[in-house]
Amino acid sequence: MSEPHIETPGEADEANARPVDQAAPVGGTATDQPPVKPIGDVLLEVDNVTLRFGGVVALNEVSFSLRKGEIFGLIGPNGAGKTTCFNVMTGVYRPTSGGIRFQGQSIIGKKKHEITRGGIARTFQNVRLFPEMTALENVMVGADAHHKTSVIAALFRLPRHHREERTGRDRSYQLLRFVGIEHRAGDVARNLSYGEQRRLEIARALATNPTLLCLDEPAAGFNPAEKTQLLALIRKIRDSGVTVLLIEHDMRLVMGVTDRIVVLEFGKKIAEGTPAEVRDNPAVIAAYLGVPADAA
Amino acid sequence: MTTEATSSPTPKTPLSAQEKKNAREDRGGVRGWYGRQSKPVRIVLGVVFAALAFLLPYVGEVPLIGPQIVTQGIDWPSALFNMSYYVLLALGLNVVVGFAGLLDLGYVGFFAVGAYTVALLASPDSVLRTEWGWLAAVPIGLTVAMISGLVLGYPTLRLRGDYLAIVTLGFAEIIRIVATSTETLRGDRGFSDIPHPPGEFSDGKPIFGVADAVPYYWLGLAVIILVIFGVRNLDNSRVGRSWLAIREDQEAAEIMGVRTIKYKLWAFAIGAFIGGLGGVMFAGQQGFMNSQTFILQFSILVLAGVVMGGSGNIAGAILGGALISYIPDRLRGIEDPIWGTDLFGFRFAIFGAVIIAIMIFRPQGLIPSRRRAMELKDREKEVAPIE
Amino acid sequence: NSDSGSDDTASGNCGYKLAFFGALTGSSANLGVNIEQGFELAINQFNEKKGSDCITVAKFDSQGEPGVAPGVARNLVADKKILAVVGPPFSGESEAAVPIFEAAGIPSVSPSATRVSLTANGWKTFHRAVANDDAQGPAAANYIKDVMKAQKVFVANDQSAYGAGLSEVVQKTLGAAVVATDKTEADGKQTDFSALVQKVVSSQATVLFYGGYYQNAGLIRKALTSAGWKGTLVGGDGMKDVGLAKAAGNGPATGTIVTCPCSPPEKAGGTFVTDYKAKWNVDAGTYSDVAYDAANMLLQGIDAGNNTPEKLNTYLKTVEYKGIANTYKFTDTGELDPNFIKVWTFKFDPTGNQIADQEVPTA
Amino acid sequence: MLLELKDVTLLYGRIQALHGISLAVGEGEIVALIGANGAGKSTTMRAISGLRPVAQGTIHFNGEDITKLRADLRVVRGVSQSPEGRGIFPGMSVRENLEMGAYTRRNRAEINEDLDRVFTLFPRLKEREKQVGGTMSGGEQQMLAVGRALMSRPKLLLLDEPSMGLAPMLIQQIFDIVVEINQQGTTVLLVEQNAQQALSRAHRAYVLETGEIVKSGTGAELLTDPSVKDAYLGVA
Amino acid sequence: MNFSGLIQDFGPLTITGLAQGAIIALFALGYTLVYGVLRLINFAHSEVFLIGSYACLIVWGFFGLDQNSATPNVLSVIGLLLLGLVAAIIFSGLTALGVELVAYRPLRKRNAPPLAFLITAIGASLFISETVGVMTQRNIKGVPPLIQPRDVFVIGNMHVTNLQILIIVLALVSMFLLDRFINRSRLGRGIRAVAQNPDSAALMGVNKSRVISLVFLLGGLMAGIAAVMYDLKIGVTRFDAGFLLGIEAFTAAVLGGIGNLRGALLGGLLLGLLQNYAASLFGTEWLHAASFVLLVLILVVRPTGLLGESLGRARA
Ligand SMILES: Nc1ncnc2c1ncn2[C@@H]1O[C@H](COP(=O)(O)OP(=O)(O)OP(=O)(O)O)[C@@H](O)[C@H]1O
Ligand SMILES: Nc1ncnc2c1ncn2[C@@H]1O[C@H](COP(=O)(O)OP(=O)(O)OP(=O)(O)O)[C@@H](O)[C@H]1O
Ligand SMILES: [Mg+2]
Ligand SMILES: [Mg+2]
Repeated sequence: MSEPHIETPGEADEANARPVDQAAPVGGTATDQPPVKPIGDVLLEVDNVTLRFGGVVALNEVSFSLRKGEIFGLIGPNGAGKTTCFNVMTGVYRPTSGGIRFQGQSIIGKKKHEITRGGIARTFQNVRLFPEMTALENVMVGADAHHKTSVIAALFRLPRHHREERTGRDRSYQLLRFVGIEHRAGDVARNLSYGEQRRLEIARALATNPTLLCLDEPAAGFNPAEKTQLLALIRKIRDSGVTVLLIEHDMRLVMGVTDRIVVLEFGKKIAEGTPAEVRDNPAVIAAYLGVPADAA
Repeated sequence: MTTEATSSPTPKTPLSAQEKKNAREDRGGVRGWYGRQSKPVRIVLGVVFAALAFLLPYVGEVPLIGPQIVTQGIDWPSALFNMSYYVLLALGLNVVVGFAGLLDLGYVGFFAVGAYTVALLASPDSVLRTEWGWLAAVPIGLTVAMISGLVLGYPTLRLRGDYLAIVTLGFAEIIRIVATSTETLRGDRGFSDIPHPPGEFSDGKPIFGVADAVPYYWLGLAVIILVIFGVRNLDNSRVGRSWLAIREDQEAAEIMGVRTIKYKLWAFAIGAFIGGLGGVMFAGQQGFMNSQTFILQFSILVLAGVVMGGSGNIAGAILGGALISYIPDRLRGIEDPIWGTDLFGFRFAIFGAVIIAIMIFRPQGLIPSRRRAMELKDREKEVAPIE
Repeated sequence: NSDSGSDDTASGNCGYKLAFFGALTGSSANLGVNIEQGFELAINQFNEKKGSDCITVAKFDSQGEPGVAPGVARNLVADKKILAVVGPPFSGESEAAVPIFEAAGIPSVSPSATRVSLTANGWKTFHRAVANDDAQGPAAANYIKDVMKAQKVFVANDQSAYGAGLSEVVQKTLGAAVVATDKTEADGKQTDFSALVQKVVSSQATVLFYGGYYQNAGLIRKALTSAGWKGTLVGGDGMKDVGLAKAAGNGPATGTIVTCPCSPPEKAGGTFVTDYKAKWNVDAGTYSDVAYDAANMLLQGIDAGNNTPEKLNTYLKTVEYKGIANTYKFTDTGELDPNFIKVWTFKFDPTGNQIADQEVPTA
Repeated sequence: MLLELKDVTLLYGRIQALHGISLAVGEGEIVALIGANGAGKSTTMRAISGLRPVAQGTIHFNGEDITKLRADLRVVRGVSQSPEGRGIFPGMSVRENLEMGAYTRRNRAEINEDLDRVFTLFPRLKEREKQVGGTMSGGEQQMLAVGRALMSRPKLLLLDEPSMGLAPMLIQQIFDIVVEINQQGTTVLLVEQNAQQALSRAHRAYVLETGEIVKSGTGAELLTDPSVKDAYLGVA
Repeated sequence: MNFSGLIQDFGPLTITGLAQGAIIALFALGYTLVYGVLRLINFAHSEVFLIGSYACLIVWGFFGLDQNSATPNVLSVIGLLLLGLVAAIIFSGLTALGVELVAYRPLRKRNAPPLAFLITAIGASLFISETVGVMTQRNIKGVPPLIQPRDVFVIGNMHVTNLQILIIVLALVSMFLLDRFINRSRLGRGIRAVAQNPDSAALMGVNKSRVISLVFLLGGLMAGIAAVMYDLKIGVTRFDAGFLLGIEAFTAAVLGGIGNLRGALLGGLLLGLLQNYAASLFGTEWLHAASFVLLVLILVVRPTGLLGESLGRARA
């Protein structure tokens, strides 16, 4: 299928080294930032967050913080609360207690679209595209997040509306190219294969111009070779100046790409550290990895 | 992609133009052909089409076909005017249902609000005793209709599809009952002497009189053309995209930065505005109106028109709206072969059967939107025939 | 004389049309059909005398809806052979349609539109062959007060222009005897009247006056009987229809009183009742007789040489026509001359028929 | 052969997902189906279970042509699928979900017997017997889906990515169970992205690519095949 | 507003409200069942009811009974009632199946979008009710007085009649049986499975088409019972009786949580009561408006109705 459009790890390394201006497709912020800056200031702080659904404690006093420019892993057994964590960060759920600060500002109680405009974008564990819209239109919806014109401008076709439509369309196309599915720009999202849909989700999220991109099991259903390509793509996104938060069960991918990892179990944080630290943590092995991970 | 993609500068504008063109050329049939014409050709075709529409009142003069088209038991220009406000309603409802995906079963409510506001401000029967001219009352009528759209929209924002349907239905019924049962709105007694639109011929006769419906039809047509332009512009913009995204997956849309509340309210407001337009025109032509007009079946009929024509498609909505008004009227004066009575008596039974037939043969509507047509084609083949 | 109607010279005043305008289909069709059949019967009888198709019947179905009426009315006035209109039956559609007849100068005679305000529009061609609500209301009230001697009366209406108008007048005339009031929705919009029935029972009224039409009235009568209420239902001409007994059942309907600004057709002698039954195979309904009279009055005018709408309109201004239900003479505004207004009461008998009871004073 | 597909073509609207594939599964085998995203693995499963109609070709099961048979009747014949995305009934309890698996069967005693068997295979399900399916965690739902498929006492069990979205520890468990079921006499057709695991347990395997079978062989053969290694096993 | 009237008549209003509510609830079940499984508003359900309301009258007509007949003896009444019920149930059920066959199945085969189903349902509804309207000339049809209302017991000014008790008991029993059937029986489980995940249900060996037919049939049966009760209570029927009561039934179904059987019962009873109270308090003309106001208020607070959706709860 789309192999020819995906970088091999070697190519990704090349991309790592590309000059600043070529990062532009992904985010406007990228131009005023060095492309590779693994660890920077604190970007997101999750502070003692608890979330209950009736009797279920999905998150139990979870705290961690993300720094600008890193790839951060969030792992844990099924039902540990990882997706819930995303949902809290993107305003889908309001935490029972605790706070979340993004770039120094609390985002508790903010509307979902405000949070997105503020710079957090995400993908979904179960792909949630707009199935009857074309791939390009899907991405343009994301790009619209930063457009100013609205009903009146559109109604009377004001010049600014035209301008924004044009730039939005071009940028969206570039993003499709960036994730490697520009040949499907005109196809309706539902007709894309699973892997293409996952890529499209990433492109759509990137179109909102995020500072922080949250990926929920992006590699689910990918085979090992495809996972390798994904790994390169994630690196490339980070290199363009976007901080990445990653939920993933595939240890090879997680260990290979993340800078730091937090492990959740039953809604509680049980470990935090570099991939190597986490891998050898007995609590993590007992709760999650089982036998020492063979592939890694 | 890889290196080649990142290193080569992206083609800018040609891309979007090409994209659009591709999309147009994908289609077959008349629309495909139309889409392939160059812009000037398309404009000329559009103007010719509009001109033909303006000449419709005289279609009866055309030999052979003409008499087949015109209605018999009802004045043809009046039937055309009726079609024009049905078309307006269909266009407005299409914004709400077709574009934004908000199932509205009580659309007639906005029509009523527009008409009643004009009646209250302009009729001598009104408690307000303002007796404004029609034209002066129109902006107020439209504003009030739009506000009523927001009033309906706001509390229902959290409701999912079918719940919305019953609530909108309820709203329309409440409006009807209030219109029937309150003194101010005069119920069945209604408002008489609502002024007609202004304007005089050179001989001093009013353009919009009681005897001739042609000017009303032309007025309606002009309004329709304006509305088409407006609605089309919205559809081809981020507004239309946002509506579509909301329709497909509201939460995902919101998480992608779409201000769902804002755009849903806009959809209600725009829909209500257009419905109100229909209402003020109705009041201006009618001269008299009471609560009998605003029955629930009216809303349901308009919805059927929109879906039958092709929900989400402007041309479809126009066709559907025109048909629901035209078919019953056309059945007047035709004898049924069995009982020898006027087929008009059976109009709704026939109409029901026609609706079923159309939907079974064209589930996506008579003129579906490109998107829906594709969707159906795909879905159709997917379903297991071995059921 | 079997000359064809198109041969104008032969029969003098043939080759014209009289139009019926009103609901023939839709939920308000009952009254429309009653009127149309009376109208058509008159023309048929006339044609039998004058030649098989001297005067042609033209039917226009307004569905009784003010929203539909103008288009149909415009269609009517486009037919230049139409000399006059019998209709519209309802007040609402009259408001919408008569201005168009007026503009075209075509006279109209409504057998049943009783809204008081209709004659206040300054129309020159509008006539009604029936007394307006102001006449019938006091009569009904007087009957309740003086004949039935009711101390406690419950007044309700269906919010139709007709029903509300009538019950307002009744209520005003009855004054203190009215113990409670209520309103219902119109015919076909409501079937469950439990709450109204409960109110009537609790009010201990012995008479319920209902301003409305026969279907609702029948349902209410039935529910009242089921609830054990022993009082009498009284209503106006809108309830003077066998439909009331069909809805209520003959038993419960028995004794119900309806007023009508008309005389019993049998009083006039003649064969209308049997002719009607013979032609249409149903009993004459509400206002069939008035429509019959209106048509005959117009036919008499045409026969006298009033063969344009203008002439016919002038003829209507002066005519004094004695029909089967009444004697008709119009005031300048098109109202029935007060001297000729008669209000009778009718009583439902155990077979569902309305038997003429007595004439009641209108003031 | 228990199951035989001959030249099966399948369309999604205008998209052709399967281009005339032929494959066979023998009684008592574990057969694996591997391939990239969108290769048509799940589509093949849907064709076999009858969720999607095939455009051309035939499917034979146990000697009978079931190409045109309704999905629910194939269950009666002995084909049972644990679908992609698990497809549990969110509003039913764990037990009710499992009983749905035995929907076509009448013999109460046998059903109870199989219920016990599933509970022994997945003790976790026994613990959560009364819990509503929709509130179970991903892994538990996966167990439920597999257990439910077993409840119809299938001759042929179709498993579509049973390890998807599972934590590493559970993945091991699921594969062990597949082998165990197979040893108890159920034929298994397994779709897996986790090709390493799948191939090492399968008797035979097919490789799908854009709707066509490009390779087949025993599990061990394919494990060592360099092109398979390259494409599906990642960097060795 | 007439508070004293409401308080004075509270007892009688309650019992008549409950009886009316029971009819609405039975009617509402059809909406809820179909919606629960297919996520469709079966607009034509009102005509399923309509046909039932005529069917029993026609059967009683065979015995020469009309609105003017005398009430027969007790045994005949029981026999006639049963016959009427059977006729109504059969014809309502057949109508429901017919609607499914003509208006839904072809669309389902073509996998049409949801709105298309709504519109064919509207078409079917129009067709049936208008055909009945034309055939009956839109006249009312009276019901034989099979049951002369008689007080069974009296509390204060609340007279509880035999008819009211019959209606309420019959509704509760049908409701209970249906609830048992859906929740306990194997077929019932099949229905719920199709509601929650149609594809998975097929994989379990559930015949989807048959389940869908069954659902329509069940809705039809309930509507048939409701129709007989309605005829007996109101005393007449006409071509648009289904439409009028249908809106109320639909409202009740949504009020309780569409897709939820017990919700339909709750919604129906609540609506019946509320309408009576509101009619007493504000005037009978506000009866329908009150039910819609209540609906809006409840949905604003609880967007999925009082009891939420259950048949297809949390369908993925
Ligand atoms: N809306 C909800 N209502 C009730 N419980 C919920 C809800 N959403 C999540 N939960 C529960 O919260 C817990 C955490 O769920 P979450 O989806 O965050 O897990 P996860 O870590 O993402 O697991 P997986 O790896 O399977 O995706 C689970 O036990 C789940 O059942
Ligand atoms: N419902 C559908 N509508 C249209 N096309 C579809 C649909 N489902 C799958 N396809 C297409 O069919 C092809 C095969 O899909 P299938 O789901 O069988 O792949 P798969 O091998 O199971 O992939 P994955 O590993 O992603 O699950 C893909 O190109 C996909 O885009
Ligand atoms: Mg998760
Ligand atoms: Mg798959």
